[in-house]
Amino acid sequence: MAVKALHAVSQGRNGVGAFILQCKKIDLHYCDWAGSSRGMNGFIKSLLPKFAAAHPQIEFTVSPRPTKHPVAIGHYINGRSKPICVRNMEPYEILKKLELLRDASGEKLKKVTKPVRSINQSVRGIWSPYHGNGMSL
Amino acid sequence: MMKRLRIERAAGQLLVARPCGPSTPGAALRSSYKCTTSQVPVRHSSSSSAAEAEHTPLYEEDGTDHARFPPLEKLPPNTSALPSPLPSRALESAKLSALHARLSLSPKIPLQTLARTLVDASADPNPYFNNSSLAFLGATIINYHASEWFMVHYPRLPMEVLEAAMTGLAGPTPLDRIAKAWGIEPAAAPGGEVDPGLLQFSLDQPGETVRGFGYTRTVVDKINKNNWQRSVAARVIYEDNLPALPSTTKAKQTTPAVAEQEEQQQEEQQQDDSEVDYAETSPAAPKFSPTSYGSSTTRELSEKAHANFVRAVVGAVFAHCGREAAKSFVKAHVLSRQLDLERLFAFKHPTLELAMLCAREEFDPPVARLLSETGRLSRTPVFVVGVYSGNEKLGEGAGATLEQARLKAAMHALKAWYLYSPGEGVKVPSDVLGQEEEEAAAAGGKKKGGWEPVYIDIGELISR
Amino acid sequence: MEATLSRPAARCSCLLKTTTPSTSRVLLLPSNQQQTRQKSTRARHKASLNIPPHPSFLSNPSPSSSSQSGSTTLIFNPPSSAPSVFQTPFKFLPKTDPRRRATLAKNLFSSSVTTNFATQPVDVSSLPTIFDDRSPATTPKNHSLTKEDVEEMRRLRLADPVKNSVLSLARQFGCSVMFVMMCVQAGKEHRDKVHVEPHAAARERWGPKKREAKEERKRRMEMLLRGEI
Amino acid sequence: MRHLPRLRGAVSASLCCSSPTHIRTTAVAAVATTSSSTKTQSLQRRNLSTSLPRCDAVEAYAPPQGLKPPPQGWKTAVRPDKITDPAYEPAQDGLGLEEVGGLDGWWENPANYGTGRQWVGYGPAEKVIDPAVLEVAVYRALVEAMIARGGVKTLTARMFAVSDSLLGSEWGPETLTTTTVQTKLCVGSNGALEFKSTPPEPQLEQKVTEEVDTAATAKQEAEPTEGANETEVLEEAREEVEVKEAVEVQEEGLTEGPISSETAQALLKEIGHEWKKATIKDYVFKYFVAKRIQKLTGHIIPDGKLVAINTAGTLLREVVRPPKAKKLVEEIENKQLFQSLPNVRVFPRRVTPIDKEKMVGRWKVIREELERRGLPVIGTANIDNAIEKKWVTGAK
Repeated sequence: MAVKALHAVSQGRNGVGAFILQCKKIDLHYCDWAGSSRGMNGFIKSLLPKFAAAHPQIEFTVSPRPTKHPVAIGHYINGRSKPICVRNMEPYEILKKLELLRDASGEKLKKVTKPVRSINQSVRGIWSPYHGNGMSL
Repeated sequence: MMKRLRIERAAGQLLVARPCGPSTPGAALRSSYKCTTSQVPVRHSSSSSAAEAEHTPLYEEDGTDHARFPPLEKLPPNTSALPSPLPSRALESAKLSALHARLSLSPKIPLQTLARTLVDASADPNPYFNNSSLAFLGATIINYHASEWFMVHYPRLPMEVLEAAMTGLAGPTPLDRIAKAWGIEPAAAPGGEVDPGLLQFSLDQPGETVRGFGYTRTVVDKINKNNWQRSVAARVIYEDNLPALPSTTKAKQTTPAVAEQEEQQQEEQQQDDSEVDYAETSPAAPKFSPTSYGSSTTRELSEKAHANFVRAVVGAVFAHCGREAAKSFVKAHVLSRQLDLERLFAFKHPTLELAMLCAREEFDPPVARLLSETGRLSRTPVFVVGVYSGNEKLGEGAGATLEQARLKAAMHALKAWYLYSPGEGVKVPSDVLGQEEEEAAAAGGKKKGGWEPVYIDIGELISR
Repeated sequence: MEATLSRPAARCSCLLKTTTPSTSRVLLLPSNQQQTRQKSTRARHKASLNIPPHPSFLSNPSPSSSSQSGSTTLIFNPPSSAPSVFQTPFKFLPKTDPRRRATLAKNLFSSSVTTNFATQPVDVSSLPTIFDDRSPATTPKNHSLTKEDVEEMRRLRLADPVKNSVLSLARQFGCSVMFVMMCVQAGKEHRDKVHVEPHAAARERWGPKKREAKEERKRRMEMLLRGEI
Repeated sequence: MRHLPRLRGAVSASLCCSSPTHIRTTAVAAVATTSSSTKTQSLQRRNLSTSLPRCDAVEAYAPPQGLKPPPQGWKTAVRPDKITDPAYEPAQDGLGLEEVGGLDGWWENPANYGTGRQWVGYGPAEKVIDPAVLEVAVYRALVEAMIARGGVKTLTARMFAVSDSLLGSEWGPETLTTTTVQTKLCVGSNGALEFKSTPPEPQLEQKVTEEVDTAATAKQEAEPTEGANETEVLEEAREEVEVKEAVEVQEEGLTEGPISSETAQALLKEIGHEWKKATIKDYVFKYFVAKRIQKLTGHIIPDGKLVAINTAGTLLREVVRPPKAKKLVEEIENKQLFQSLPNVRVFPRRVTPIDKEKMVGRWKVIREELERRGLPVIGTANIDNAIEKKWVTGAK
């Protein structure tokens, strides 16, 4: 056999073909007693049903954590998690935080200087000094 | 590689639960689990979830203080002795429901089926509760679509490269990565009390994988016995048609019949035995021990379980939503991934091979010509060499020596030959599969442009 | 050159290589002699960086169309990059391919082609070839060798492998070296004596540097064939 | 200046149930002296204050019924060398010795506090939640209030005379409820509540009279006789028995709790819905009804809401309202907030690490391994945290 094969694994590109939301789970913890959880309790009662219905792809767990501040923890597909303490926040502030958790990719925060990245080959190829119609200056 | 699918029959066969309910409560249980108490939770397969067992008010005893921490889930006693969660628990799992939505699965696919796809054969050997049959179906569909895509879009790919491309796109490793990208979490140890939304596989036992249905060619035994060498094409025909199946053990293998001439016989055979054949993997697999955690064996088992889950999901989509849905699912999740085919080639004598190619195709013999050069006498020269056949440049390469540049140019020309593609818009056979049926249904309607024969190459170069 | 050396990083690199007399001399330069970009020189630099666009963008459309103002023209400006393997050469296209049928192809692939950096199309045959005596393209061909000829070739080779080398047999029978190598095979002793032993003896004499270089070269060749470099 | 005697008085009052008599008298004496020293000031204050002076209150204090002082007196054991009994053998250690006397468990024993300790609420301790029973209770309260207002002239005087006792009684026997409820109420011409048949049945009149009488007599019997604490020990014991009986009588009345849900539903069919439209305007009437409802069901209607209630229907709605959830989980459960959302899971309690292990199936493995090693599955089995440290350092 003249040609031997090398092995490579295909690379996934989220959004090409199918899009998977990176936030897979959000834990909501509250306390029945403490005042810092008042906004969280209100959020769970008033806003969470609508938010959860709008995001069926996120798993929500609501569990009490007595004598602790309320927390919203986002779990991501890359295995990381992002906890946000929401003590003394109003329900709509907590909604903003949950939207932040939903939109996050789970990666560590870093400055994005080039917002578009691609693994596709450039249409015109990589510039080479030995090709093309050069021009004399 | 392209095996003809006859899935209509297979799907019914695969998804069918047992026709009547389990005869005895213990029959559904794994025999190795000895449940001495009379309160044994009865398992029914997902299709008969209506006849759900009455839960006794007793909860499962798990060594914790139930007075202080009442159990979060009211499980019947001895649930953890079950190899996998009860199908009825699938409806309560938030994880499973979120997964269902994340994959944008049709509501036609019930959560019980999705829960079943998450149970690997190594966790639950009972084929009525594990995903082995669905995984087999899904593997067939994935491999079919991947191979048809490659064969139509790159008709000149050599067999070896095609196999490597298939493995790179639809093999266990890419499928494992797909499963991870779906956010699948594995359960630490499988059992009845585990959340049904977790992937359950065991590191203790390898489990069984469905390798084929029904008929087995007699020649296979001979081949295996004499240990004859086989080409890739022969491997595709005589062994499994899934080059990407993770099992590499050379134990007893049953193979499907694929040859066209055998079809009649095969159909007759399949009507006779609807029983599933299992390939026994080697029983001498290393027993899992805490020290072996994270070893290559466990990683391989994990990869296999993840890949089988993805295949089972495809199988489930096919079984519940049909061919078109399964095709678009495979297209969206498997075929949309990027694989650089250019990097799959490794040559031995590219110049020789190119000369033979030109001789076979009756082109002018290839001539290497220097196109440009710089720094011939310096430490870092660069030569740009083109390979010409007649007046046409076949390939081009730049190298530090003339020899290197010539080899690269020849390799470039060969890759350009092998990676010929008729274009993105070309139809694959499954594209017109549905169309033909539609046209047949609406007889007399205007034709929408049927099947155009695709380009088929005469084959790759064979040299010494 | 001086401008580059005046950069801080370059100065650091110079500090590292203080043993070289030339660079140490650079270090001794008084600071007022180092070029720094000032307002006075800015205009000069700006003027030199102000490069006009590529002539292909400025090329006038054909005179007939130029009379009609606002007509569109096609700018052909091939990428200054190595060609991709996914661009199939015209010859490799199968007969049924619509790209082959396009009339454009005829014009593109005439006897004269445009090579890199060439402003005018050049004749292919004028390009220098890289000679390879093993290549069947350059060796004389005799396709009328009979079975007896092949037998004779084998006999000669076995009789005196030193005198009847592959090259001499190819010249004698008027066929390619490749063909001779495919037909005949010298005895094992000869192979060992001519190819293996002297090479092994030579390898024995290699020092560590040479050995490393040879291994490196072999590795590089493997990488090349895998398309990695 | 006033704070001091008050404080001391309060302290002595709280202590008096447990302090011996002679201590109390000294305390009172001390208070008396203190107050006498500042007599002029207290007199000035007396003119301003409506309450009794503190010293008088302390002197007027009487301990509640059946209150027992803690056992008194200390006995000193005979020294071992002075024991003449030849069979006496001194103990070597305290292990086998029996404990005699002491106040162990005395304070915790409720029998030592008498009836004064037992708090009897105005309404039932647990609120009635069943809506059918609540509706019957409201209806009954309305009927009783109508009777009390003068629906039956002869009864009115008696009703108000023994209104205290009526309010003190609860559901009574079931027949009373049945007969009361069978009195039909309807909306009058002016929209007010009226009896359907203007003179209610004489049966009812008789029945209610009887019940009111029995309730009144029971109340009077239950009232404790004065001067119990001054009698001698034997009398005290006898009275204790009496008090207990009285408490039992009261408790029997209490145990005649609300009617069963089935009976209430059967009664509701007879009642109908017409009465709910009737308007209630009279404040006294509303107040009476509210008190009666509180007595029957334990639901307190605040005054602010009572003012706003104008019809029988709104009154009923105010009473028949599910109790406010104490926990968020209960509220979620009651309102079924996440019933249709399969991707939400609500846990009723804190999710412990063991729960998390159970969800991923690791707990059974952990448990098995712990049991195999003979280690406790939960808890530490009184093993110190730093047992390994002890092993390493060799410390005891």
